[in-house]
Amino acid sequence: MNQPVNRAINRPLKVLYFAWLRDRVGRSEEDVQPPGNVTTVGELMAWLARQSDGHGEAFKDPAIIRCAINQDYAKADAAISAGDEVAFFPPVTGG
Amino acid sequence: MNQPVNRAINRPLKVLYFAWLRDRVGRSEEDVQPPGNVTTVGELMAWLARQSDGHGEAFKDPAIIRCAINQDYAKADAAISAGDEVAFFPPVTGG
Amino acid sequence: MIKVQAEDFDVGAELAALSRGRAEVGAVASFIGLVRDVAGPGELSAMTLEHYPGMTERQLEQLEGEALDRWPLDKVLIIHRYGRLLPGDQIVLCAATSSHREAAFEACAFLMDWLKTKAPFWKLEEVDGKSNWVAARQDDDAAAARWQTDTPKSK
Amino acid sequence: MIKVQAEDFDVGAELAALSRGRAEVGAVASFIGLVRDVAGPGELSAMTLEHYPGMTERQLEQLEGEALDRWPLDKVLIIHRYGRLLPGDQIVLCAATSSHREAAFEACAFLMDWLKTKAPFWKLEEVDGKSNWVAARQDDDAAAARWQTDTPKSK
Repeated sequence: MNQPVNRAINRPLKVLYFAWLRDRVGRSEEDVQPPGNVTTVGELMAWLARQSDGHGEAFKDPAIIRCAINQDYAKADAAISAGDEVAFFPPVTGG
Repeated sequence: MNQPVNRAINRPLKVLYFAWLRDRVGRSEEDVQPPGNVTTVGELMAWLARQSDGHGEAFKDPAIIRCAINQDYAKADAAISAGDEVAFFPPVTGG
Repeated sequence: MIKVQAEDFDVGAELAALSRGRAEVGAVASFIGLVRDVAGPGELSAMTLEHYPGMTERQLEQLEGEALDRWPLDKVLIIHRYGRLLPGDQIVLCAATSSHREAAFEACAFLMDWLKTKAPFWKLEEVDGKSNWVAARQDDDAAAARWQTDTPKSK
Repeated sequence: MIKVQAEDFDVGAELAALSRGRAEVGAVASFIGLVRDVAGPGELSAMTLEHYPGMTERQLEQLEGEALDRWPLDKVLIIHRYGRLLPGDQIVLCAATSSHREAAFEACAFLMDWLKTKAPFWKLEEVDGKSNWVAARQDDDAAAARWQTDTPKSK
């Protein structure tokens, strides 16, 4: 990281979007720095929803969105840490 | 049939043996004419058991022997008719 | 489709043929039975499968019909070999195709359970130079019996 | 073994490799998932499978490990494709090998149920010139949930 980061205040995260979340946000990934009071997946979704109209559309029904932190499933109350890879996606439909 | 048969007295049958029943009887099939009082599969087994030592060995435990009349499973009380193909064999072990 | 044959079979080709051109088939469940080398203390050198020609086909066709009646299947395939086989050889292939994976799985298990208790085949094992007729497993009767009381879950 | 790939797979070769040289394997249960043409009123022209590289392999490896823990299996195989597929194309192959057919069947059904609810894949259907993300089925959640309470029958 070139820019100095106060970890108590801003948490650099890599956020990934899949399927219709990506379509609505308009990108497949982004680096974000939410404020220090954003400590859980649920709080991150609420914060992301305010970043653009597309984000708002993507996160308007957080209950149906699945999340993974560092490629393992995580619930809305899971804690996020600086440097985490946080992915949001709809319920899976493979197989 | 060249020989005249009194159906009330003798029933010409084709009998087939499989697996260890064939090994014990010593043949895979035979034409038999049991007397008229042999009317069921169970009675036929009892009659066959008296035809030779090998037959006796094959049919010494009738409860474990399976039977088919004209290629459909039949129980010990099933009726046999002149001309039937009656097969005896151990429980199956395919698959 | 029922095939009773001495020759080996090509699993990939058989399964591909089963779903070819069937637009609604999304699920192909199958089972392959192989000759195992687990005849106890000795080593299995070969196994001969005897069957009752005519009755075998008749029983397997009844079994196919029953599976098609009980589950929403597109097709059923049963191939069973007879004759002398070596360890690792293919004995049987059962398959069921459907638009529903539950139906395909259940039907395939049903085919194998019934085949094990109703199809007139007998295995003669050659172990340490001796030939022994394989005894039937009570487990197989129990496995087949469950289909007589259970209602299919996915009809 | 886990394979996540764009290329098609050869079912016969994959299943044969799974049991080759494994003397105690008598049972190979498998499932093939195909692209169905049942997208409702229109006709499905194609389906694109998106996935989450890295997480997919991680989830499928955990699933493989869990199946090996729960049943007396020799091997587990999961091949899942991604990318653009046409009706009739193969999507997924799951297989489990064992000396017991019940274990092979149950493990294979378990693999598919969990894969349907946990592996990060998403289907985009192209129907009548429009692209639609396929909605998850509640049936799949119910199918996966049964493995959380059931004790395997054949361990």
